[in-house]
Formats: sequence, C-alpha cells, structure tokens
Amino acid sequence: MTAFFQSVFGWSYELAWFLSTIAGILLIALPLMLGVAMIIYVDRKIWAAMALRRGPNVVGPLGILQSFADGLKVFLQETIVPTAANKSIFVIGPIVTFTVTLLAWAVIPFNSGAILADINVGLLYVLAISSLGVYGTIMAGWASNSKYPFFSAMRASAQMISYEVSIGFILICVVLWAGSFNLGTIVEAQRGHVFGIINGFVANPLLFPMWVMFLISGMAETQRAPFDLTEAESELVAGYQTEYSSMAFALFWLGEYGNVLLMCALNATLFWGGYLPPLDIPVLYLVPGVVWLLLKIFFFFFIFSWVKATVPRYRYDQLMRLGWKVFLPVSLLFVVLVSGYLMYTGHFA
Amino acid sequence: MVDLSQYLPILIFLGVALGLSTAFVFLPMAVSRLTGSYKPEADKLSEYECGFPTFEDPRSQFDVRFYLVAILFIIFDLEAAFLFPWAVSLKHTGWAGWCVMMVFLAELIIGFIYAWKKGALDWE
Amino acid sequence: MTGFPILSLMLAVPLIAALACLLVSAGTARMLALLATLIDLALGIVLWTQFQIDGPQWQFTERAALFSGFNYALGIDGIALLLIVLSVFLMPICIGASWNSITKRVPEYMAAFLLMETLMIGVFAAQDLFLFYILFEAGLIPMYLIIGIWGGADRIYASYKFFLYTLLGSVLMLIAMLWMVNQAGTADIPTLMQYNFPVSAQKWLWLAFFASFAVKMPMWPVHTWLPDAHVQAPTAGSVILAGVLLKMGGYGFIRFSLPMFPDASAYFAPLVWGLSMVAVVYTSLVALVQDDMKKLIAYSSVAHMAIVTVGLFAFNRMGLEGSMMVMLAHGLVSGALFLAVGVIYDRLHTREINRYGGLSINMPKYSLFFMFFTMASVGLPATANFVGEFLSLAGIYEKSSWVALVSGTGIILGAAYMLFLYRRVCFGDQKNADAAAMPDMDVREWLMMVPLAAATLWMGIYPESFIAPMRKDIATLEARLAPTAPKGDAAVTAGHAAPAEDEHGEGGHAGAAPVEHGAEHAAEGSEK
Amino acid sequence: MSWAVSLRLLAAEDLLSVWGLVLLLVSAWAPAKGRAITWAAVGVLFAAIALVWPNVSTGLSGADASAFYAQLSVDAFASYAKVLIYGAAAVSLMVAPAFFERNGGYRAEYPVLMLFAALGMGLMVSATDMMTLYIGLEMNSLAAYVMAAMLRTDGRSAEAGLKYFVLGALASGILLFGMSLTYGFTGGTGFGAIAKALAAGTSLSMGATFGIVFMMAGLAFKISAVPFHMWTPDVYEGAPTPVTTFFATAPKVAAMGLTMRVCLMAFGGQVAAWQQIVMFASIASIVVGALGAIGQGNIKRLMAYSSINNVGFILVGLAAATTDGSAAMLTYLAIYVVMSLCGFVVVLSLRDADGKSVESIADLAGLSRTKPGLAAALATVMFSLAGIPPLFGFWGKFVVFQAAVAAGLLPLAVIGIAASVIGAFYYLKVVKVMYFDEPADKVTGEVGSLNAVLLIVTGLFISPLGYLLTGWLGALARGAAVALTKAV
Amino acid sequence: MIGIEHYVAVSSILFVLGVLGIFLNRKNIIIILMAIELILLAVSLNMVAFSHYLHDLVGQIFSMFILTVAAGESAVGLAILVIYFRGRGTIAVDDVNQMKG
Repeated sequence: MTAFFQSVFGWSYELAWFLSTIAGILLIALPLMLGVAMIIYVDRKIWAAMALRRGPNVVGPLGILQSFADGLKVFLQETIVPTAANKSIFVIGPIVTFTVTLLAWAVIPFNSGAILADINVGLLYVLAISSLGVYGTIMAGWASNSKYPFFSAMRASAQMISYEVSIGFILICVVLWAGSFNLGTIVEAQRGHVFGIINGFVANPLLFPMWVMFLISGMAETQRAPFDLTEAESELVAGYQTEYSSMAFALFWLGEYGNVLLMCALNATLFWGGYLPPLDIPVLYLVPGVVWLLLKIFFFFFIFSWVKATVPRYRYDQLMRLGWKVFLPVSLLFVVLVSGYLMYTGHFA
Repeated sequence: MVDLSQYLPILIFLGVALGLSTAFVFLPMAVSRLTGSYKPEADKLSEYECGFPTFEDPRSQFDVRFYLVAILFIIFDLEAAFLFPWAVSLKHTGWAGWCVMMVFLAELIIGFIYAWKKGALDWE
Repeated sequence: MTGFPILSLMLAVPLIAALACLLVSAGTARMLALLATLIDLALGIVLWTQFQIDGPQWQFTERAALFSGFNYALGIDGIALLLIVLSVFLMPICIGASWNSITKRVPEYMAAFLLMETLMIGVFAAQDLFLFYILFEAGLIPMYLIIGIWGGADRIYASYKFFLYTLLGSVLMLIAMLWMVNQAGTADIPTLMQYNFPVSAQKWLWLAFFASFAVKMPMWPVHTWLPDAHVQAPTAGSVILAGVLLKMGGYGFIRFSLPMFPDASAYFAPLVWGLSMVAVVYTSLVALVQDDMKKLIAYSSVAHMAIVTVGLFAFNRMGLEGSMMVMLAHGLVSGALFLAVGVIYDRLHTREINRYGGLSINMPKYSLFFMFFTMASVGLPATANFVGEFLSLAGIYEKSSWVALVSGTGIILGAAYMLFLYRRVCFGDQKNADAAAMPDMDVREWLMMVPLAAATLWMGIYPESFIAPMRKDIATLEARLAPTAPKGDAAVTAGHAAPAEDEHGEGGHAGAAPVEHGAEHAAEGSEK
Repeated sequence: MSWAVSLRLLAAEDLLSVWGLVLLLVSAWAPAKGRAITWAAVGVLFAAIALVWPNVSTGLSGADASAFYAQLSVDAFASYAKVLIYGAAAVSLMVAPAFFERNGGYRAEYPVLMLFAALGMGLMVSATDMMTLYIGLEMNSLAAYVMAAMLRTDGRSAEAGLKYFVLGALASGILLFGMSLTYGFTGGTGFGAIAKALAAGTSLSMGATFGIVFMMAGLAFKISAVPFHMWTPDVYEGAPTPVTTFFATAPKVAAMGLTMRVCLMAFGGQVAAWQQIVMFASIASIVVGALGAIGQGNIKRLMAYSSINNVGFILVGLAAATTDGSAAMLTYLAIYVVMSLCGFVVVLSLRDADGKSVESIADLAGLSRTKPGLAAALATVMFSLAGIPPLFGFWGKFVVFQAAVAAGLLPLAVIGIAASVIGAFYYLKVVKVMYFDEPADKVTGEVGSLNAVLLIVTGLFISPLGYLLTGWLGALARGAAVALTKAV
Repeated sequence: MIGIEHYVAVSSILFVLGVLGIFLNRKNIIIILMAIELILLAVSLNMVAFSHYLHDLVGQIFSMFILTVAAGESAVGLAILVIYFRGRGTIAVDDVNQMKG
C-alpha cells in the first residue's frame, strides 16, 4: 500500500508508510467494531434459534440494526461515576479493556503477507496483550469500590490467569511443531500438514487434543458460557461492570465480544490453517485467504454460541479444577510428548 | 539483527486504539451534558447495594485463595517463559537441550504434584 | 638442661588441677588447689636450683610446632626465672588466703586461680611472641571472673574497667607484634631481641607496646583501674594482682621494649621519666588521704611501680637490677600487705581504716607482722625493697639527677602514708568494740605470713641470691642498650666528673659511659 | 568438557537437588514425618560434605575444577566453603524439630527448604559466572525468606520474613544492576572474561566503576556489612531461632565466599576500585556492630550485632586482597561458624519451665549457678567472639590482622583492633549477667541431649584446644585461597 | 538515533524510581513489591540493551533468568505478605515495627 501511496500521490516514503499504516489500522479496527456489533446480534439470533425463539427482530430488517440501536442508546446515556469510586482508575478500566482487544489484532495474518505488524514473536505478543486484558477487569472491579464488582473482578482475573497457564503450554506445542512464533509462519507450517493435503494442525492426532483444550480454555479466558461466572445476577449482579453505565459499560461488552472474535481467529490461525483453505488443493486457493479466515472465525463463533446456548454453567470450583487439575497437567504432558516425538523423528518444520 | 521497525505499526495502533477507546468513554460524557441527561444525585452516585448503605469497606476481605491462584500463576506462567525459546530452538539444541528441559519440567511437575497434594489447587 | 620438660610440667600441673577442680566438691577443690600449687612451688625450686648461672642465656628451652603461625616455645633466662619463682611462691599463699574467706563457688574459684598460675608461668616462660601474647591476654578472663564473682560491692564496675583498659592496651601491642613478625620473619623472642628495627618504626612499635605495658604496669595516668580492681577483688585476688600481674608490665619492658627498640626507648625515656615522676608524687599524695586500706596499698603499688619504670629507663645495670629487685620485693611486700588487710577484713568485713584502731592491744602478733611489712614497704634497709629502690634511684641518678630527686620524694611520702596507716590501724585507742574483740592470727595465717616475711628478709639481707641469676642477662641487656642510651647529667664516678660533655661528640661510644663496679663488664658488652 | 564430567564434579549438588525434590514429595505425602525427613536431610548434607571433601584436601583448582562451560567451579575454595555451609545447615537443621514442636508445630517442608537453601549456597560459592551466581543467590534467598516466616503463629516471624524479603530483594536488585553494568561495560558475565577485560593496568571505565560499586553494595547487603546492615537485628530477632542459627552461619559463609570470588577473581585486576569500599565497610561494620550491640536486651539481637561486627573483621582480610588475606578470611569464617553455632545452640537451650524460649539477656541472670554448663558455653562463645586469646575466636582475628599488616594496611588494622575493644564491652555484659548477678531462675527447662552433644563438640572446637587445629585448618584455608587466587 | 546510553539512562531512572519507591513509600507494602519489580525490570532492560549492543546473547538469557526469579520472588513475597496480614491485619509500612532497637 505504501508503494501505492507513493506512486499515486508522490508522497515521501515516510509519509506514505505512515498513512498506509493508519489505513491498515483503520481497516482492522473499524470492521472489527462493526463485526462486534453484528456478532452480538448474531449471537442473540443463534441463541434464540436454539431456544426456539425469534431473537431481535424489530430494529431494521430481521432486527439487524438492533446492536446499533443499543449502541446509540448507551451513547446518549448519562455516565455515572460513583462517589466512592477511584475516579481515574474507574475511567481507565474500560479504556484498557477495549484498547487491548483492538491491539491483539495487529499480528493476525489475514492473508499471506496481509499483516499489520509482521513481528517474529507474534504469538508471544498475542499472549502478552491478552494477559493485559486482566488489568482492565481488575481495574474496573477495584475502582468501583463496591462489593459485587470487586468479587466479580477477583473471580474473573483468577479465572483468566488460571487458563492462561494451560494456554501457554498448549501454544508451546504449536510452536514446537511450527518452529516459529511468527503467526504467518505458523499458518504456512500448516500447509498440507497431514497426509500432505489437509491444512491445519488440528488434524494432527498429537495436536487435536490441544485444540480442544485451547477452544475450551478460550471460552474460559473470555468468560463465555459455560464459564461466565463473573456475571451472576443472584450473587454478583452484573459482575465487575455493575457500576458502569453508558459507553464505558458498552466498551466492556465490545471488549468481551472482541476477545471472543480474537479467540476464534486464534483458533483458526493456530490450528485450522488460518487463511489457508481446509485442503491443500489449488482450486480452493481461488477463494481469497481473508474469506477463509472469516469463514473459520464465524464457524468458531458459532461453536461459541452453540455452547453458550446448550451447555449448563460450571460451578466456580469446577472451573478452577478443570483448569488446574486437568488442562495444566495434560498440556504439560503433551509438551513432553510433542517435543519427544519431534526429537525422535527429527521432523521439524 | 532484529528488525524493530515492524513494531512501529503496533505503536501507532496503540495510539489509535487508545484514542478510540478514550473517545468512546469521554464523548458520551460530553454528549450527556449537552443533551441534559447528565443529572447526578447522591443516591444515583452511591455504590450498588440492596437498598441500604454498605456495611464495610468492600475491599477489606476476600478469599486468600485468590492470592494462591495468583502465586501459582506467576510460577507456572513464568516457567513457561523458558519453554518458548526452547521450543523454537529445539532443532538446534538437539537431544541435550531436550533432556535439560525434561529435567526442568520434571522439577516443575514435582512442584505441581506437591501443590496438588497440599490442596493448593482445590477450590473447596 | 636434662631435656626434661619441666616448664611444660609446671604449666600442666595447675591446668589439670584447674579442670579437675571444676568437677569436685568445695573441700576437695581446696585441697586439690593447694596440692597443685605446692607441687608447682616444688618444681619452681627445682627450676631455681637447676638453673645454671653461668650457663647459656636461655635454659630449659622447649620447642614444639603444635600450632601454625606460632610455636609452642618455652625457655627462661634469669629474669624470667625469678619472676616464675615469685609466682609459684605466692600461689600457695593465695590459696591459703582464700581458704576460709571464699565460701561461694569454691571449685570455680580455685580453678580460676590455678588457671591464672598456668598463664603467669606461661607468660614468663614463653619464647614465642604470639604465645606470649596469647597467654598475656588470657589472664584477663580468669581475673575478670575473680573480681566479678568474688569481689566486693562495686565489683562489676571494677571488673569492666580492669578488662577493657588492659584489653585496649594489648590489642595495639598485637598489631605491633604482627608488624614485627612480618618484618623480621620470625616470632622467636630471643631472635627478635637481637633484631634491629628501623628507628622510625621502632617509635611506633614502642608506643604500641607501651600502651599495653603501661596499662598493665600501671603507669599514671592509666593506673585508675588498679585501685578499683584491688579494692573489689578478694584478698587472694589482690595478692596475685599486685604480686604477679603487675610484674608482667615490668617484664614486658625488660623483655620487649628495651631490647627490641633500644633507639625508641632512649627517645621516649623522658616521657617515661615524666610520667613516673608524676606517678610517684601524685599517687603517694593520693594514698595519704585514703580511708580504704586496700586502696591505700593499691596507690602505693602505683608509686612503687613508678620507681620500677624509672629504674628500667635508667639504661644501666644498677637501674635494671634495681627495677627487678623492686618488682620482686613489691611482689612479696604488697602481697603480704594485702594479706594483712585480708586478715582483719575476714574478721570485721570492712576495709575502712577508721573502723579499726589499737589492734596492737588485742592482736599483738598480727601487729608485729603488719609492722614488719609496713617497714618493708617503706624501704627500711635489710628489707627487700631497700635494695631495689636504692639501686633504681642510683641508676637513674646517673641519667638525670632531677628525676632521681623527685622519685626520691616518693620514698619519703611512702613512709608517711604507710606509717600513717599503721598508726591508725594498730596504735591508738580501741575505738570500736568489735575491732577490739578480734582474735589474733591463727595457724593458717601464720603459715602464710612467715614465708613471706622470711623471703623479704632474705632478699633484704642477701640480695645476691636474687641478683646472681639475672646478672648476666642484665649485662646483656645493658650492652644492647648502651649505644643509644641517653647521656647522664650526673655521673657519680669520682675524678671523671667532666667528660660527659666532651664525649658527646663521639657518638655511640659516648653513651656507654660506665660507672661503678660493673663498668668493665658492661663496656665489654657494648664493645662486642 | 562433557556433561558427565560436569555432573560428576557437582556430585554433591546433584545429590542435594535430587534428594531435595524427593523429600519434597515425601513431605507432601507424610507431613507428620517431619523428624524422619529432617534426619534424612541431615544425612544428605553430610553425604554432600563427604563428596566435596576430597576437593578441599587435594586443593583442586583451575580448569580441572571448572564445570558446565566455566559456569561453575568446584575448586578447593568452593569446596571449603561448601563444607562449612553444608555443615552449618546440617546443624541448624538438627536443632529445628524440637524448637518448632514447642512453638506451634514442625513442618516437614522445613528440611526441604533447608536443602534447597544449602544447594543455592553451594552454587553461590561455586559460581564463576554472574548468571550462576545470581541463580544460586536467589535459590538460597527464596528458601531463606520462607524459613524466616516459617512460624506462622508468631507475628515477629512474619515480620522478620517480610523485612528480610524486602531488603533481600532490594539487595538482589542492586547487585543485579551492578551486574548489568558490569556486563555492559566489560562484555561478559563470566568472571574470567570480566577479569580479562578489567586487566590490571587498564583504566576503569565509568560504567564499570559503577558496576563494581553497585555489586559491592548488593554484596554488602547479603553479608550484612555496614551501611547495609539494618535488616540484620530485626531478622535475627524475629526469625525462629533455628532459622536464625542458620542465617548467622551458612549464608554468611556463602555470601562472603561470593564476595571474595567477585572481588578477587572478577575484579582482581582492579583492586584499587574496591579496596577502599571494603576498608570502609570493614571499619564501619566493626564500629557499628559493636556500638549497636551495647544497648540490646535480646540475646538474638545481640548476636545479630555481633555478626555485623564479625563481618567487619572478616572484611579486613578481604581488604588485604592477598592470598594470605583470603586464607585468613576462610579460617575466620570456619571459626566464626562454629562460634555462632555454639552460641545459638545455647540460645535454643534457654527455656523456661513451660518450654518457652528465653531470649531476654536480663533473664539469664545468675545462669552460672542454675545452669553452669550452659553458662560456661555461652561465656566461652562470648569471650571467643570478643577475640580474647586463649579461646579460638582470637585465632580468626589474629590471622586476619596478620594478613592486613602483611599487606601494609596498618591503619586499618589499628583502627579495627582498637574498635574490637568496644565489642568486648557487650560480650562482657552477657558474662556479667550470667556470672555476677543474682539468679533470676527463669531458665529452668532441660537441655536436650542433642543440644548437649552439639554444645560439647562446638565448645571444644572454640576452646583453647582449637589451637591444635590451626595447622590443619590453616593448610586447608591456604589451599582454598590459592585455588581462588590462582583461578584469576 | 537511540544509542546504548539512552537505554542505560532509562534503566537508571527506573532503578532509582524503584529504590526510592522502597524507601519513600510509607503506605503499603504491596507498593514495595512493585518497586522491587521495577528495579528488576530496569536491570532486565539494561541486560537486553547491552546484549543487543554487544551482539551477545548472554544478556538476554540473563534477563530471562531475572524474570523467572522475579516471579518466584514475588510469589514468595506475596505469600509472606499474606501471613503477615493475617497476623497483623494491616499492610501499612509504618506498622512493620514490632521489633525495635
């Protein structure tokens, strides 16, 4: 794009580069926000469908503008900052949450080479950024200076960090196989991974369990049902967002769904071949990579919704048990297995 | 040499994202004042409770298990930090590197078993 | 010279007895201690008789490389011999003095005393610089405990003062020793006595040693621990303190400061003279106004020790021999005086002079002994002190008539305070009924007093017995000092009154201006 | 060099780590078997001593002793320090169960932590690279922090743990900052590489100077030298007494060994850069340790100041920057460790009728009559710490000052030894209380047979009989010191 | 261009902030823990910068160790703090004064 700006407008390299980067950022951020708005709608629709309800259907055709109506509503609402709250932290909380959600997308490859920041430790970056998400939650809970948000924030952060541990080990399995932290490289490493034809680590018997765990961990990490224990009307009201209103409240929602989408994207990128088509067949490459990626993201989102609609909620102790006593040892074991297998066969990427 | 220039977009992105979310938070505040929906009052601004003033400092006490989780997380997550460079360089370090990491993991697992046995992983 | 390790045996006997004392009952401990000290006394007599007056300088030498960094090296010359004999002579008397007066923790008490004996003998016999230091310092612990546990009311203050004063003095000496050994490459005392250190270094080393010995001696103005320690220590503690421990300071000067740093000694001689003059006059005056018997005797000790230092720094044979004699005599006499005080203290439990009076009426025998030792302390001819004081003053007169003059007043003042003491205690009316009712000396006290009196008389009447063993060593020392000794202002040799000024220009030889009968001998020494 | 060789060189440490892990698991399954685990750990420590002993006696040095690509060196110097460390750890482990059982329960993790702390210290003294140095240091520190706070029912213990942690972490931070600067300005983390970069004669860059200064400051924290000593009294007082016993002995040796290796090996070519710091710290420690102790009423605090004081004396040997100086330090350390062990075993044995620990000095009044053995042992320790000659403590001071004088540091020696007289004052105070005062009859509890045996053994070592060991000890220390200075 | 001296300057500033945070902070022990982390981060920054500057990987490996140890350290620190809080009911710095002398 830089070259395009240079040639068309005759700008200097720096300026052109800067503008093209801005353009890239906007190309990610704006559709993402739009996508989040749509996905909230989709979520509700899927959920309704599974419950044999209609879901939103008033605003716009099929209720498609519902999210925008909601958005407008909260936008015009009064922002309440409770007297007891730590004002600055209270305000920073949602900012952090949303910023972090956006930032993680910087290293997701949308197509071969279509990546905003092609850094060689992309996976670490994602991990680091998603860890930062805990800060937004804990800030919100702490700054509210109210019981329910505080307890909820404690729960949320404990839950997030618990699953982050096993996610770390799971990702090591992927990195072991791909031999790189660069997400683009990881995607390319999946090309024809199994039998030379199936794109995606997921078909690998050693990595399939990892994917399952990653998917579940992703749900826990984003506090999606059945792990949405931070929000329990009877005991915790609306969780750590209880004291929030207006767009500050909405930002948590946006952030949450943004994270869900990110998890879907990571599922797709790390295990399902990202922007690659499912099979390594030339004809499938006619479809642009970004479409494959979006399809996969949507597919995973569907799974997320599906689970939300059908699986009963976990108890908190069960949740922690699953993370620490099942996922952690199993993922550790798989690190040993995968690395041992690779050493034994010498089959490095 | 590491090409650090690839990180510049992230920095710019950070600026943009921060700007966006800040705008999202503060714009409505301005808007609500313009539209007149900004009507703060003492009850509205008090913290959420079931119709009575809160008894105690909400932050005063919480389960120590949260600390425990935090401590465990710090340990295990940071140990993973050793695994990352090892994972990408396994083909260069060979069996020696693999064996050393297995020793390390064994120690980690012993610690894990200890924590498990001690009930640090239980949540009632 | 038979190769039999008699010195080691003398060290071992009290040491083993000390350990044994800790394990037995009070009565047994007393007997054991007495037995051990008597054995050591016997060994000491053997040592004296076996000592060859014309033999080599160092006799009974033993050497063993038990330790790294320093050697277990023992050996004595005449000077050390006499001091060892003094120690072993006083020890049984000390044990006797404590026989009844010490009732609490007897085993520990006896152990401490026996340990002291080992250390004292060791100090005088040590031929390794560091062995000397270790034994020299080690004496602090038992003495600290003796004063602190069995002392009087103010014992704690006194024990601290004693400990810290002496410790501060000697640690500086340790550094000096380390430097010397590093410089000379040996810790052997006889070798170091011949070693010539650079003159500039000598001054520092001398000062460091002086810091230790002056405290131990004790010299004015670092003497203040002594009256306190004496007053508070039990009788036997005072005896051993005055009789032997103070002699370690004098011994240190003779053994270390003078032969090892002759130049510095000469350089600092005026300092020593000055301090000694002050000490003689000042402490004598202080002694005059004391109400406490022990304190009075303690101050008299300081005055006597000042005579010792004066004699030592006369740099001639008379002075040195005189100093040795004063030390030995003071060991006997002041020990005896403390015992005398102890005798009545045991009866009345006070040292206040005014509580007594007219004791000659109810305690005639005691008064006789007390009189004898008072006279001896004053320096009556035919008693031990006379010989030493006369020689010391004669020695210093050769160097500085003024010092001799001022120091001489000490004798007069000494007579004053001692006689004053005696008058108040033994003469006059029997003011106090309880003092008047005190019984006279018993057999045990007789047994302690008689040997002391005999020895004092012997030393006063036939000093040659004591001078003979050390004559050669003193001569050697004088020869060592001769090149640097300061010139006198009052050489008393008849017919050669003037040459002091004339010979001034002739450098080293001039200082050797000999006097009296030892002249040829000393001159030969300096020529060698 | 093969891995097998390296592992064999570090056999003692291998043993410690494996058994530490095994015992950790055992402690998880059998938490009630604390005593058995303790004795197993003691056995492992003695086995470790047996494994490192040959290196001490043969004076192993140089390339033969280098393990894991010059990260660690098991030369005679390291092995000498390890013998002391493991020995001290074993003793402070032996006395622990009885103490803890009287004060709210013994935890089976304690011996495990001790093993790991010992392992960390073993690495510290072996380290010839800043990285292994740091790992060893932290391994020790982390275990030590926990041990300090081990007595959960006692508020002082937690406070001690907290203080020790905060200041210990700060010290590591400062040390690390110094290391990072040193690394940056010399281009290496190995002591050999640093020494090469800082070879004598070349002028020192500003950054490297700062590096040295920061490293010295961090190390001063660890050895509790003035002006970084302020944590010591509180931690010594608050920590459970067996832990204090440990703190006063093994980590002192380890930190001092570390300091020696850093100063003499890595910075050996630039003595002028650190000598004055060491001299200052030495004199300041002697004086502050002595003055601070005077007003103390708690025997553990007194021992803390005493340790500061003693560190000052040990540093005198470092200031000499010679082989003699190092040998003297090692000799002093050995004697100091035994003195401290003896002293703390006495403190552990001071109990009232209910078995509660007696820590107040005033309560020791008249101890010589009620408990003559204990009083004699404590008096021996006190005189020995004061450096009064017939006791072995004097020998340590003697060799140290001998080295200082031989190196021409007369003023240091004079000031240092003169200040030791101040120290004698408070040691005397303890003796005075025990021997001169009327009995307070506070200390009535029994001295266990284990404590009695330990007291006799350590007491005999610091008694004048210890001098018979001077030749042997001196030769070992010299061999170790030569190994250290030869490695440069 | 950003040179090594800039990194050193930044890390020095961080380091000093950390040290000051420990000594000037009178409120909360948790802040002390954070200050310690700040110090360690300053060191890590230094290490990585020097490593880059010297073209030597050791510094980066060192910083990994520092990070790990820092984690262990804060875990232990938190644990001790919890015990302390349970006993004392406060984590104010000024209250850590049961022992004096």
